[in-house]
Amino acid sequence: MKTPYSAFSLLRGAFNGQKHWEPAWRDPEPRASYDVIIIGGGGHGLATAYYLAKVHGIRNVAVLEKSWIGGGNVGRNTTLVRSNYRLPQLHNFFEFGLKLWHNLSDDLNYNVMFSPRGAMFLGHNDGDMIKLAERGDAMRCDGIDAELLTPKQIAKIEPLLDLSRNARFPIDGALIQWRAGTARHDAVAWGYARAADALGVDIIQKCEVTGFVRYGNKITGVETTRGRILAGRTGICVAGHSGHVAGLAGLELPIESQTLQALVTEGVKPMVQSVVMSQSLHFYISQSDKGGIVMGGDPDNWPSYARRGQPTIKEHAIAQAVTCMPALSRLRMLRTWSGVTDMSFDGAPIIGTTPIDGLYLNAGWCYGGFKATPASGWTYAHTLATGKPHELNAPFSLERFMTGATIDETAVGPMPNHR
Amino acid sequence: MYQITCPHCGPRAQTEFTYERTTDSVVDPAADAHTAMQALYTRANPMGLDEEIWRHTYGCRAWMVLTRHRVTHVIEAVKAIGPEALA
Amino acid sequence: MSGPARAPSGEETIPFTFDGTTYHARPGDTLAAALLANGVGLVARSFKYHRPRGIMSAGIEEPNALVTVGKGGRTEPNTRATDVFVYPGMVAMSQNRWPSLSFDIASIFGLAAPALGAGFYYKTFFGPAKHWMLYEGFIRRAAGLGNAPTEPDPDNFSQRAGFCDVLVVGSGPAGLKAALEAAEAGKRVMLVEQDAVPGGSLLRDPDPAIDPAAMVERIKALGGEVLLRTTASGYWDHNFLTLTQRLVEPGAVPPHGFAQRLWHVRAGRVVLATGLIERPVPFANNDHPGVMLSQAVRSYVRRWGVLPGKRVVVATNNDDAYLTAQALVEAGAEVVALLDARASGPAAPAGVSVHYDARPSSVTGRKHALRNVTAVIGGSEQSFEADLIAVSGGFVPVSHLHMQAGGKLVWNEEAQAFIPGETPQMCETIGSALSPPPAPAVAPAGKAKKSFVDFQNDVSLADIDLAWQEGYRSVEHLKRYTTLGMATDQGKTSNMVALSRLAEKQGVTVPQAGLTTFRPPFTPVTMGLLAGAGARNAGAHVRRIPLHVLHKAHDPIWQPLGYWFRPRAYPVDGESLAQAALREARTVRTVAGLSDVSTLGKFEVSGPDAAALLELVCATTVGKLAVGRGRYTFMLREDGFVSDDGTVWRLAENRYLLTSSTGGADRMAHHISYVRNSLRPDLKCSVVNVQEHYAGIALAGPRARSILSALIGAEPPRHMGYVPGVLAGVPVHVLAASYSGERAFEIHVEASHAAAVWKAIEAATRAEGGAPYGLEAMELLRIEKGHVVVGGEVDGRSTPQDLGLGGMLNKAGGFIGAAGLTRPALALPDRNNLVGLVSLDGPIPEGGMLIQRAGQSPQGHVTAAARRILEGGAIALALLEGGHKRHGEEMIVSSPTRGEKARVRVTSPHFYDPAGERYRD
Amino acid sequence: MTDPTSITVIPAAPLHALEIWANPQAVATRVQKALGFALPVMGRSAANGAITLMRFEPNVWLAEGDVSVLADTLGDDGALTGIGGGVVRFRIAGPGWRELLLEGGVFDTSAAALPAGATAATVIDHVGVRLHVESDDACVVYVPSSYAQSLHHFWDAALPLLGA
Repeated sequence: MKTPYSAFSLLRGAFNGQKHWEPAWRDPEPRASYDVIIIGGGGHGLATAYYLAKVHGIRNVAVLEKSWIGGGNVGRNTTLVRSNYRLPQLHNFFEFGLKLWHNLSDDLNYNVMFSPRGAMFLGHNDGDMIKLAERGDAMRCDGIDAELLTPKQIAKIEPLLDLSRNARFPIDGALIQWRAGTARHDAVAWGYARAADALGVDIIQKCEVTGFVRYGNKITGVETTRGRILAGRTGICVAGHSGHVAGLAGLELPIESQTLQALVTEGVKPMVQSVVMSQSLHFYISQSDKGGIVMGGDPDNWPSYARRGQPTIKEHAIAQAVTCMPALSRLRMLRTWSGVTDMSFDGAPIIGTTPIDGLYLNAGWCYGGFKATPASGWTYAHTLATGKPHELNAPFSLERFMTGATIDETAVGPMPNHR
Repeated sequence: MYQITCPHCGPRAQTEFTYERTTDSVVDPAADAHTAMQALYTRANPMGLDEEIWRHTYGCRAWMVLTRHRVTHVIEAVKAIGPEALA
Repeated sequence: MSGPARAPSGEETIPFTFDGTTYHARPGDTLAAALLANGVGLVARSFKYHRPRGIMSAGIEEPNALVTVGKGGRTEPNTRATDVFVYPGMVAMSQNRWPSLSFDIASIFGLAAPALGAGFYYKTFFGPAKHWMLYEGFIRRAAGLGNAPTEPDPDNFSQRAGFCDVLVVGSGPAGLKAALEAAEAGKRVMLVEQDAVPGGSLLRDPDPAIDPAAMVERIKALGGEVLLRTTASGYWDHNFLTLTQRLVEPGAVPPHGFAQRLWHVRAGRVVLATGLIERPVPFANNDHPGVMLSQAVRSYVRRWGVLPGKRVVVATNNDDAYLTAQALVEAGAEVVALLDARASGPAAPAGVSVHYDARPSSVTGRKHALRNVTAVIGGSEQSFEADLIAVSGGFVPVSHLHMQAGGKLVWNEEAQAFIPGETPQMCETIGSALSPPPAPAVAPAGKAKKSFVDFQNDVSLADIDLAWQEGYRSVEHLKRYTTLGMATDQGKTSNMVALSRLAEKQGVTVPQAGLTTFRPPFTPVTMGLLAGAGARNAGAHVRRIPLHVLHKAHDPIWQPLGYWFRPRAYPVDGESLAQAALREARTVRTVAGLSDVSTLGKFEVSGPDAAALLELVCATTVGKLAVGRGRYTFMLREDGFVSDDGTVWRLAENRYLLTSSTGGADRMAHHISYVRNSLRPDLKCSVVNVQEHYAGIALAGPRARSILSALIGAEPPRHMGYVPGVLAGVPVHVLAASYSGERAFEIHVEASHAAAVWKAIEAATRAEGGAPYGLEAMELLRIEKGHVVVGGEVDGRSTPQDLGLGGMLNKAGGFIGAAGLTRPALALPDRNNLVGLVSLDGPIPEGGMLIQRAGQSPQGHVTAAARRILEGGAIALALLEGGHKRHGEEMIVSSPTRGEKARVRVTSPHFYDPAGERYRD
Repeated sequence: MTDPTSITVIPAAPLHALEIWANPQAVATRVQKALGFALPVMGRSAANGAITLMRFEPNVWLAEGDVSVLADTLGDDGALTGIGGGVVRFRIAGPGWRELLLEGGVFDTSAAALPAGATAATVIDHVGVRLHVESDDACVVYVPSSYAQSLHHFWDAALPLLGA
């Protein structure tokens, strides 16, 4: 057993130079076969492995990661966690996840620093406010917390927002979800990895899948840069690169890969308490524990796998944020990063079976994958363990696009670049 | 920010352009329903070259097809596709 | 250091303050130079342990000396003292300390350091998330550096496009030469330099054969652009670079109102002459004030005439530091020892004792300077009394822009450094960045725990070792686990030191251990600068309607609609919005009203194939319209859902006018262009967006016909008819279409002539007892009539059948969206259908959920709520599961967020004149 | 001191979009006959005393002035559509006009890229605009009416910056 993490153990380390800590996860050689192979050592893949082992008792599991774990979108996002969606399929799914978030640190014995500091959508006119009320009412009727705020109430939480009436986009109110917040993104990947590893899951880094082993219409394993590995069931879990990996199995998906950029400023003393998002403007900001203002905006809405964004897209998001919070003006952008996102054709994820036996798909997270990590892992583990979707991910099937049962939160239709 | 060589205006900043979709997702209005939905809801989405429809929206407003690499962002070819291309 | 570190020259004419004390600087001083000159060695506190920190470098790589500069809305926290030039009245403050810089309570964190190693926070603070938030509150207050300003920024920021054949980054000897050669070859040249004066390394090591100022003049004379105080901070695709230019120093008041400029430059070729950054040396307490980089010491001595120490130890693994020893000696300092880690070195300055195989192992210090340096020489320790140690651990080429451009790095074993290699862009690196001086790897001699690598984030060699021990072995894991390289200097001085340690741990070479990537920006960039003019308007200009001034005279309540602002209501006599809207709507129902509908999408489609194009875009028939007739129409997306609606009119044999919603106008323009040019380039037609060409005025009400008849001197068209006419002497299109449910007309007129037409109609309408009405009244009218609106009932998730429009679909098909509409889920009986709601008690909360009983998951929602205009009583439009078949059912509208509720009966959505008798002929 | 750079709103003039969808050669010949000058190529303008044609699009010319002579030249091969009500024309004149148009822009306004007689459509501070270089000393900018006032403010604020 690994040394459990605790304050006591840390103190003990103060006297031994912290020499008693083992590696957080092993570095095993791949075996010839597993019950389940998960392609992709990101947050979702590691969470899936953890819940397979913990909930379903399936421990003969490998997570194959082409590079280093947590290096994909779980390590390059803006760390927001919330369940404040309008459509029931989405808010029910994310709410299930939010409940898992609230105890995740204890469950994993790894502090993922989930901090329910509240996430608010600003409304800038009466029309926005009605839409926010509609969203909040839909959530509340389904038992999810949501509260409308007046500008005065907003001022108490975020005094640096421009709440003047003559602002270009005056702030008329907000819908806040108090139980939403932020978490430490890397810790989520590492915490799941450490916990899954402790349950016997093999986490195999620097192992890139280059093809599938196929018998008729069944996938029975994968070809990798470290050799052939067979599996009873194989789950793709590589959001951002789903089109590419599914393509190796001959699947074409309702997905286009786009770049989503984010940035953080130099650290300053606390100035933003919650997560602030805007309904009409497209930015979101929060402040990290180190003091940096973390923000993002719209994706670069054309296809790319490059993890390299365009400056003017970022500048536009910054203009929107500075307009709403003028005190950001003299802060400095310190670091930028980009993720490759799976833009699905209704904006909702895909978790479920595929037309190919033995092959499962977890994809299409658009820019909302981080917050979904526990729920995605939980439901995908259920699907991989039982061969059938969990009731929460049943609506998110791959077939829905052809049948028309799309889950279109933003209601702009099939073109991700119009979203 | 890319530099896109518009077939009509020459090299221009990407800001003037909008991306529409890939050529493999063009829905022929005359196609049967199944073919049309297949076109609309699947993309090759390769980690390499693909053909994309762009428009010089804030320039000459014309439409064109870019052959562009999804990783290097190199634009290998641009060709006009509007009525002017039929002339 | 005690007392001033440079002899007064009479030039100390620039007063500035640091932590409230007034000092004087010389022209050309950086804040760091001026502080050192004034004997201020303690400048800052570190991020985590609040350790005392001084000035380590003389450039942008400075990890320690961060201060807050400026006042009010111009306050710039985290400004590097080495990268701000003193100006008269400059106000600088230290940060991240309380109550004062010299006595900082939080420095007790240093005592707890043994328990607070890398990633300690992942291992503790368990319990529910709320508990973590409590601990987190303390951490957040202790973290952060400076304070953000709380006042708005009074200054503007410019953004400007730049174009050149050759962009040279860096004005050291190599950059100057490259820029001048390109300019002489007739190229369009831009030369950028982050310093305030050109010269780069020449400012530290002058070369009598090179005169930077003269070269700059020559480049300018040849038409070149030379930008000082300008940093190439981002290198993007297709040779696009972002440059950040300081028009005034941080915190200073700009004479023209602009503090900085962001250049968006497209360069034919980029020449990177970005030079080297010196590597610090890890040893115990190597973060103390009085530990400085060797070249920085030389810069202060030579460029600024400042002697940062009087008794100096020089520690090096290369030849360059011998020049520092020389400079120190020349300036009158005593070099008590030159510690060379190698077995031999070049000739040392006279009187300086050189120790080979010598490495510093620890220092002790006072607040502003050192006291003592201990070194391991050969196998034994030796101490030196010294107030300064100048260290050089070798050099790191500045390859950030090269890497941002997608370039590769090549390992240079001799210099223990990565050197720019191939690049996919039109870009090359020249100068010293290509040939750093040889500097062998040296094993650190001091205790790992106090040997800092990332100074600002307090990451020591021991932290790197712990991360390794715990399995965070990829360089990215290491970086993220320890926070190494994540501070405001982005690891400029720490990266290579850490990488060497990682390689040593792994037992591999440095290039095998890996390398993290550099992403923009090279140095931090002011957010207001990135926002540019958009800081004031979110990058979204207000769009003005053509009759803005006329409406403004009525002092209406304005309503934003996209970027437009339209009158929402015209209150009189202190009316509220609701009162005004109800009065206006009643006026329309009983007399007549006029309203501005200029923002509607409008397209003129002409040519022999105009109808064919419109029958693709519209889901209704179009081609059957006679000249002078129009019809309601709607458009689908390719997936079969309704995207927009409007009217289409046949103005002439081969000319149509199509209108669409305001909110969807830009989207519709793009869509029609796609259909016409990309899908059907063969069609013989022209589509012109005339949204702004025509102002539109709606005239509605029982008296609308007679009012208009008098104004145009002719019989207005019957319902859904079109006639051209002349009104107030201006040619107009008169369309008979009713949105309100009354007899109504739209008058479209060239926008530049619209004022006369509006005035004439308003006068005639008022004469009849009518009045202008705004969007709110329009909303009341259309809800009562049961007309759908884009963004309301047309929510992007509804089919024509859902909205009761199925009967109007073009039976022949062939329109965009016909295929999508055939999918099974679009025909399910339990889809959300448009219904009306009549309240059985109070007002119906708009946006509220439709449920049958409390605790039930919603079955629908209210899209728009209103009241019967003449009769009173709350009504609403809603989308309800299977709603077409549920008329008569009683339900509850619940809005928990507003604490509102209403009992309602489901009805047809057409509350008013369902047969259309009020406007049909 | 040189003359300052100035920004002036020019009174509205008739503006039409002239689009040709078929038989471009034949139409071009007919138009040339009617106007006395050839249809300008992409990026250029041509004029007589009564009308200026500017080409911003492959199949569409912006016609400024009296288009009555063109009506009979198009037949079923093209059409004229009025658009003048939606456009405000600014004349930016003086030594700094090229520099001013780089503010918030993405297009190279140097004399080499945009000589007298040239036309170009581009974006300035998020607004789609069309440029027509009248002479080395002045450029006319065609701005959508709804954005005209905002862009005017933007330029006014940037004027003191010229040369800085």
